[in-house]
Amino acid sequence: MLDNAHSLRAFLPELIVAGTVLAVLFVDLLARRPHVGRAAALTAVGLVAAGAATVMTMRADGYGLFFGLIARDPLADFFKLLFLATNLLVVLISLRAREATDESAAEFFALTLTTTAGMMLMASATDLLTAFLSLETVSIMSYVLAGFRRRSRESAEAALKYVIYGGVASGVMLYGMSLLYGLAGSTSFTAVRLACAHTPAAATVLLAVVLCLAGFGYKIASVPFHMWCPDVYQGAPTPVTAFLSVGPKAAGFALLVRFFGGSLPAELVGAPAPWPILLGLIAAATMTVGNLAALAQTNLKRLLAYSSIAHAGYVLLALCAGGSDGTRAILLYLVTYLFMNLGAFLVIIAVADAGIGEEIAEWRGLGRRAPWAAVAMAIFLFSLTGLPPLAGFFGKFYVFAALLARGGSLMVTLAVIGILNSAVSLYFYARVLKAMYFEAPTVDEPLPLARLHAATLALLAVPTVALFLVWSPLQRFVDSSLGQWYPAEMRPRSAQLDRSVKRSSVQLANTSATK
Amino acid sequence: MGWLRYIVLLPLVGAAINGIVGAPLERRFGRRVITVVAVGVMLAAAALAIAAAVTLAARPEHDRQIVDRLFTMISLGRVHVDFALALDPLSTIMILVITVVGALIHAYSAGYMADDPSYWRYFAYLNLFVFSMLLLVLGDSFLTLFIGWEGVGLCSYLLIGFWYREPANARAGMKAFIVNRVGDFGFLAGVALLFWGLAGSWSVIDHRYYADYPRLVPTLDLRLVHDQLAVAPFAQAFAAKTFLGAPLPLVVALLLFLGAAGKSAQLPLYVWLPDAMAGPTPVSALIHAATMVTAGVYLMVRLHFLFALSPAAMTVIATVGVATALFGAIVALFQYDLKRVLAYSTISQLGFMFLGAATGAWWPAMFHLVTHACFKACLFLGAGSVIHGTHTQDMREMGGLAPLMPRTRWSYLVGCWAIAGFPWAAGFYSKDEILARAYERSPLLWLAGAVAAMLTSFYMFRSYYLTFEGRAASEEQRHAVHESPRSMTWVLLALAAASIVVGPLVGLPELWSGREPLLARWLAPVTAGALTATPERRGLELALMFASLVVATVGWIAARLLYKDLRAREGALATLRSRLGGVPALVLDGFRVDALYDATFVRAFGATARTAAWFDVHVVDGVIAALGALARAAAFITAAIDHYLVDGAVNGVADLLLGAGRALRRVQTGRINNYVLGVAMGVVMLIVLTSWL
Amino acid sequence: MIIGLSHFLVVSAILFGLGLLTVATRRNAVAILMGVELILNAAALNFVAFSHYVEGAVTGMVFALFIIVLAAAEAAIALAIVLAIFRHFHSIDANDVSTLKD
Amino acid sequence: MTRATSFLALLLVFLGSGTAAADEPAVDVAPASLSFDGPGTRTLELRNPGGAPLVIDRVTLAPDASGFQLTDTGPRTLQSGERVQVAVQFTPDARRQQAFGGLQVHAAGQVRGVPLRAGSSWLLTLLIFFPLVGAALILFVPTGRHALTRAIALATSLVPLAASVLMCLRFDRAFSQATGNGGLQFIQHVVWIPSFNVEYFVGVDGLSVTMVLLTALISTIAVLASFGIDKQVRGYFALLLLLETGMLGTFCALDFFLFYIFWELMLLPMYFLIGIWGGTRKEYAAIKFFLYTLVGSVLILLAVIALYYSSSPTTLVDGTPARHTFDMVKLAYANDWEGKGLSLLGFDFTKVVWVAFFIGFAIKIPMFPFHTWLPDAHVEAPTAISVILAGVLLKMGTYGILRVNFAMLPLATQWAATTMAVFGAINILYGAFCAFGQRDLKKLVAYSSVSHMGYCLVGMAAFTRSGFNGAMLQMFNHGTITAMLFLLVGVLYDRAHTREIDRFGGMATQMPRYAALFGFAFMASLGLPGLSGFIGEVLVFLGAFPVYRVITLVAMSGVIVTAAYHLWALQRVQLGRWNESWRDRTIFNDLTARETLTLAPLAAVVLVLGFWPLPMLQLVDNGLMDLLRHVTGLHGAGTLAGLP
Repeated sequence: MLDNAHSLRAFLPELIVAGTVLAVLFVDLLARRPHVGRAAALTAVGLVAAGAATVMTMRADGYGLFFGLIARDPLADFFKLLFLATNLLVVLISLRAREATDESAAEFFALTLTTTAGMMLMASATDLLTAFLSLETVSIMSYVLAGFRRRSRESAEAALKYVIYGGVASGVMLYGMSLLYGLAGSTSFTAVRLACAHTPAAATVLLAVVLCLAGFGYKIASVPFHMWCPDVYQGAPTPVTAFLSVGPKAAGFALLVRFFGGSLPAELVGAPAPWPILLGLIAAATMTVGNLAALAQTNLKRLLAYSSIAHAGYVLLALCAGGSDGTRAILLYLVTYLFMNLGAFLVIIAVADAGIGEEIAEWRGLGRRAPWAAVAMAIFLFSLTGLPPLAGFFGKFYVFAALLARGGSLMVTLAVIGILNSAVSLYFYARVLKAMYFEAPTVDEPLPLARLHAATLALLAVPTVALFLVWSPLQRFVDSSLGQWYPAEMRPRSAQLDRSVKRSSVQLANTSATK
Repeated sequence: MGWLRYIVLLPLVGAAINGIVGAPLERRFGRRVITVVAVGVMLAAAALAIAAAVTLAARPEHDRQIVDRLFTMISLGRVHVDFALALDPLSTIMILVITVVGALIHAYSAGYMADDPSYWRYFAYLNLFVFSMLLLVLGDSFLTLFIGWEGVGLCSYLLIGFWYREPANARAGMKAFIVNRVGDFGFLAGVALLFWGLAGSWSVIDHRYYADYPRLVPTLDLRLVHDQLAVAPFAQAFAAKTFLGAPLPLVVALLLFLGAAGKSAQLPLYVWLPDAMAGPTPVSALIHAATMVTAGVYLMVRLHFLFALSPAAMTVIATVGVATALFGAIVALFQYDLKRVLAYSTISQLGFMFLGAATGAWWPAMFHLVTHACFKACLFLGAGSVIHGTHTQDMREMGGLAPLMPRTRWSYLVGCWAIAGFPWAAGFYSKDEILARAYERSPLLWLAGAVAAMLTSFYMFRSYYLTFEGRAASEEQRHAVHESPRSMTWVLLALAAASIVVGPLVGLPELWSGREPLLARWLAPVTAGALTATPERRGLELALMFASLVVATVGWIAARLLYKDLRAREGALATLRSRLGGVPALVLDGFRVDALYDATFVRAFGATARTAAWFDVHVVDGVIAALGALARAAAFITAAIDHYLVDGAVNGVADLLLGAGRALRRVQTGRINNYVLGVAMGVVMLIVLTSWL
Repeated sequence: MIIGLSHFLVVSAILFGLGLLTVATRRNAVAILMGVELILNAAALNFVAFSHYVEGAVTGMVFALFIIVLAAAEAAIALAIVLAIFRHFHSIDANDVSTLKD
Repeated sequence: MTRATSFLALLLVFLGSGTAAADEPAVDVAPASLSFDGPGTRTLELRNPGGAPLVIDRVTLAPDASGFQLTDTGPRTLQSGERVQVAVQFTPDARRQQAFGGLQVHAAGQVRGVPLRAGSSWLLTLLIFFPLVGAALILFVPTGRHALTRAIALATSLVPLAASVLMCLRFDRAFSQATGNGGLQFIQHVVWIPSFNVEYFVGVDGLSVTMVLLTALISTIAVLASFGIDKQVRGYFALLLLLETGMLGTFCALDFFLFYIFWELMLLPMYFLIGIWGGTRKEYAAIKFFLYTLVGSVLILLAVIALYYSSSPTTLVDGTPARHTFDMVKLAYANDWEGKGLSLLGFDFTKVVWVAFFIGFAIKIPMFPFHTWLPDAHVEAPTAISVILAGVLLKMGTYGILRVNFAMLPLATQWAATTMAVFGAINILYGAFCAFGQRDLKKLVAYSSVSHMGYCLVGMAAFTRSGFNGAMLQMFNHGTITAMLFLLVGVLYDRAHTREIDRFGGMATQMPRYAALFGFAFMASLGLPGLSGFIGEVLVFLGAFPVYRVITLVAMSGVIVTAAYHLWALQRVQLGRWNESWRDRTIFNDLTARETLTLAPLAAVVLVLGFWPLPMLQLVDNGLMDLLRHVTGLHGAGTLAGLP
């Protein structure tokens, strides 16, 4: 637990990002004509520098900063790298996206950078206060980003809905946090964990947790806090939607992992904690609503919005399974989700750049007009469905593996619901493919695809297809990231110890499952 | 003994040559090449068959066995099947009949089909048929036998529907194949049941006692099954087993008989044979008279030891046999189509053979099979040459052909003579032996048989008189018709001669020759075990022989009186009957004798014949047609169920999901207040559900 | 009757309820924002109360300060967005602003 | 610092150069793996790269490393930089050409695995992945050069055919489980994802050897039959070759993860092949096919994971210990599932997993309630794809049941045997009656496939030697016969552009050679003895009769209905008078050379196997006998004495 002065050295990555924000804004003020390329380059440099800083100062064991407000541990580092990568890709995506960068590119990049800083904080929060602050930073930045297109009504409407919904949700979360603070007398996660374990008022704990969940649920757009998602995703500029669907969602999950892993005890006084059931309910609802609503969509961005809700459901499954298996599944799933989701949105941007709208009907015959874009879209969509050998399959495989490893009838029923949902999801992804490949185009002349878009598409499509070649180093890195957070389970893998731990956690899960 | 296979392979080679390169050959070198190949192959096969018979005869009685193993088809521990050919006295007779009669019929068809466009295709099918029939007869295991068995079914389908442009012919072919398939279902079920029974019984008796027995394993090999069932305790064990309550041998025997009935057109699976007349006449001669239809009888004689195990089955088969004989004869009475008369006659004669086999008279059944092959082939070919000349099959349009086609007439007459059972002709001896055996079994059987015999001679001579005697139906027919070419008629004469000579040569009864008939001695080793005790009652035999002679003559005289010069009276009778219905008609009708006949004998005959014919067309055929229609209806219903019910259910689930999707869409009203309300409701719902679960 | 912790909790609960009510019922965008502020203040009140009665230290109060700061920031952004809405829809009535729906 | 290096390792690997991340202080082993061509000894060098002295507890062979011997195993401490030699000796036993094993170096609390390989064969890997090479090549062909694309596709598909024929010739018929390697030959066994115990494990035994040959043969013929495709030719052939890889991979894969990936890999190309090049309702048929099979395969995925997590700990092929395993051979023969007494969702674990697998595979067969996708998929798919769909994909279902349900869960299989037989009989009769009532010729053939696959189910459910062999033979024979049927329907469709049976009539007059082959194929399909269709059926009857007498009788009665609908169709298409409505509009030329080339090999195979099925039986018999002994013998369910 370092004091403020010493913490600064470990806080370097966040500082670099903040510095870049200022630099981008400052350079934009000085320059006579706004030059997108220069702002983007500066942002990219800042991001890479932050990444390098994170890697340099990486340590196997985790330690608290600023008197325990945030923690610098492998889990946080993993998420930081994920966010920096996401931001870098969004910068690449929005270079040619006229709707985002034609008027004020610098502000756009500055806003994304600030959001990334907020997300990095979210991932390392070990205190209710930092959780709230970082969540709010990310939310406020995304409100502005959502409304970035000045001249479009939808963007303004999206921003309004987002700001109101976000405000209410974070207000409710805050109220929940205040109750937790009341119970624990301190805002740090570990204190809350101890207090909840011993307080007899199990009902208030449940109420407080559900209220907090309103805030986290809104961030990852899980049912019942998802109502804002389709409208905002449709209204906001596509690069922003892409960023929202990956960045803040992953940050939300980071916070949830910390909150459910770190701050909530597995055992309440007397009865076992109802968290698996709570999360199970939310997960099942999110998947089912996300998939079913997507079946009837005709607008592509709205369809991908519901698809991202459904994917939040799958990750929630892993959270529900908990333990090292569950968290490993979450981390791996988010990596694969990053590539395929950004890829899908990029195709929309690239095609919009060439004049095609967002309605599925307008995409008819794309297979012939823009073969490479269509092939890329096919790869991303099949990966989102979870078909091997694409990356999405591996993500889902680990989620279901985590569930079945935990065992217990609740987990297995959730696995069955999840597996059937991923089968149903094929239908609406295939509708896009049907339009692209099986239906004849209205006007049959080839579609120009910007070389930058093509390059970025390749950059995203290759990992989606070939991730399994590189899978064991990735998984080894993820396992090492879990080391600090779940010390008991992740000691170096000797068979005997693992089995004993496994047995104990299974008992634990079984008792809690068979409530 | 590797040369046995060539008897079988020669027709296959012939079929292959004609089948594959037949058309170009015919175009370049003309039809002679096709005939040379087809008939040549048959002659070679006949020569080899005779050679085989001779070598077999030269061997001592107990060792009359030539086995030729080509290759192993299946070897899965117990299920070991070799593609092997085995020659023993029984199959020698069959291959002689097939190859010799077959060769003659091939020669005949060369003339008969001379002007047919797809000449090569006909001979390819014919050769293929002979190959399959030989395989059936020589096959050593149930499987090889079954390959031949279905092969002949296929060839009869192809040949019946030879002139497939005419849909009726094609439908007749299909009907034949499907009815055969019903029989084959019986055959397969019988074999499977036998195989299971054998396996079961082996595990029952203790092997120590029979340790030295060669191959103590259930087998599909015919001769091995025979050797195993010869072991008394094993046979009892086998007989003791039951299947769904019924004793196993009975069920196996009846199932195998169902197969035989399908192939040999016994009740109730006979319906395809009359329609099979749609094919060319030589085909009917070869397939539906001489060889294929006798396969059922061959099967029964081959497995006599199995049928002998269940007396109940034997009685059932006997009754079915005699019933078919009677039924065939009755229906044949009133047919006007020459070939259908012969078809029903075949069904009836086959009834006789099954009667013989079922009463334990194995060698008489084979004897009748051989004689029947000769005279029925002769009759069919005679009919063929008549049709070839008059271009019609309806007897009413014939008459007085005797002077115009002398050679056909005499051969046809000899054929009728033989089938009716007059002395010195083949039919008399074989039929008489069967009736004698039947009498021993039960007089009732003999009586039915005798009546059938009488009807046989009646309808045969009726067909003779209608076609050959009396005045010619029309003037221009008198001039147009001329005798068939010599290439066809010498075959007729040969067959006529055979149907006279074969009888006494092979089966002269002991009564006259003092020695056991040649065929009995020849078949003794094969059927040694079966019950063929023939009590020495010389008096009874003579009486029975005289009775069958009387029966034959009565039938002949009746036919002669009625149909000798029918033309003269036919017209008068018809007009009278049509104009007057009441009593004065009797007075006017001066021909008291005819009227008497007409009133009693003929009308009674006519009525039964007509009802039988009607019954046959509407009821039995109707039932089969109904079955077909029922099957198609069932198929249509199942297809509908499949489309609407099963597929519908699945699509129902899909629509349900899509509906839920649309419903969820409407929840997104777009108004912020609803969304925020969602947050509050969500929190409440979560708390309630979590604490409730 | 001395003012105890429960009184504060009751007041903040009422405030929280009212905030939710205003947000759910009012049609005017600015009014909804006021509702949001109400909810935030309820939470801040809770924090201050707990800080005094339960912990005796200042963490709760610091938390309340941060809440006030962020409420201000959020209000600024929200009003700017409402301004933009007015420019496009010429009305700030929540029901008019509902073009994006299914 | 080590976490940083592992991230850098990931980054490097990500950018293309792969290095194994090194953990804390560990022993350094050179070379990384030992492979032997024949008998002999190889030495392994252990080095201590770290600063501190390293204690090596012991160096042992992994438990199931057969055929390898290790001389020196005593504990010793290595000073920093010191190196020591370990000699490993390999003496192959008589029959086994291949031996796999692992060396375990127990040092500093960690176990380091060193794979030992002898005679691992590259044949299967070449066979499976060569079509991918072709597919890649095709993508670079300039547009419009259709002839070149077709040539490449044909050449590419000939290589797996040649390889599979070579494999069948060199397949050791007497090789069974007793002789080692779990009865598998041509094995390639390498660790793929160590952290999740996933291995690249391909091999062939009695069950799959004929299926690989069938797939290679049918694929080549399908490529040949697709020369008529003129729309987006490159995409078509690339997808077709990708499909071939998926099929070959599924039959050869022996690691469940790998098996599942190949199993799903087939769905993608099939969806596009039906969807883009299909008939009028192609979208509906494509998505219906995809959804049906996907629901089935996700059930299989759940069952696979459930099996994985309850499998007992073993070692990977390179000796590293593994808590669970995906290795199908170990799951089948090294795990006593019934003994574990687990429960899932309240029911007996083995039964739930068995049913999940069975439904997944039954959809593929297709079995009665799950079959409605087949007619639509066939009617809308282009001819060549129908050939592959019926020729090979249907066999995946039965193969999966044999390889997974039967091998891994014997007691559950015995529990469900009767139901399987009943469904088999239903399939036979229901399929036959449906076929009888069809007006579309292709749908008729599709339903005939449903009926014929019913025989496989009955044969398998009988647990007798001839029942199993009959089912296996029926799978191969049905593959070749339906391929011919669909090609023939395709020939008719190319000329008449309709499949309505009533529109045809008297085709034999117009196309005699076509009629001859059409008759031949229909006779083979209705099970005429002397042609291969019959052998499978009669073996199933002989095998199944002693066990399920009534069900087999019902199945046998199917023979009549089968004959009826075949002849009825033959009659309405080929025989009778020539349908005048075609008089002026279409010319029906007889079979072209290419069409005859696709049909002739199949006809030859059908004829030869009809009279001489011994070679096929010898290929499969040993593998099936092992499976039979495993299914019936293991738990004393009473060896079904006295039965064929």
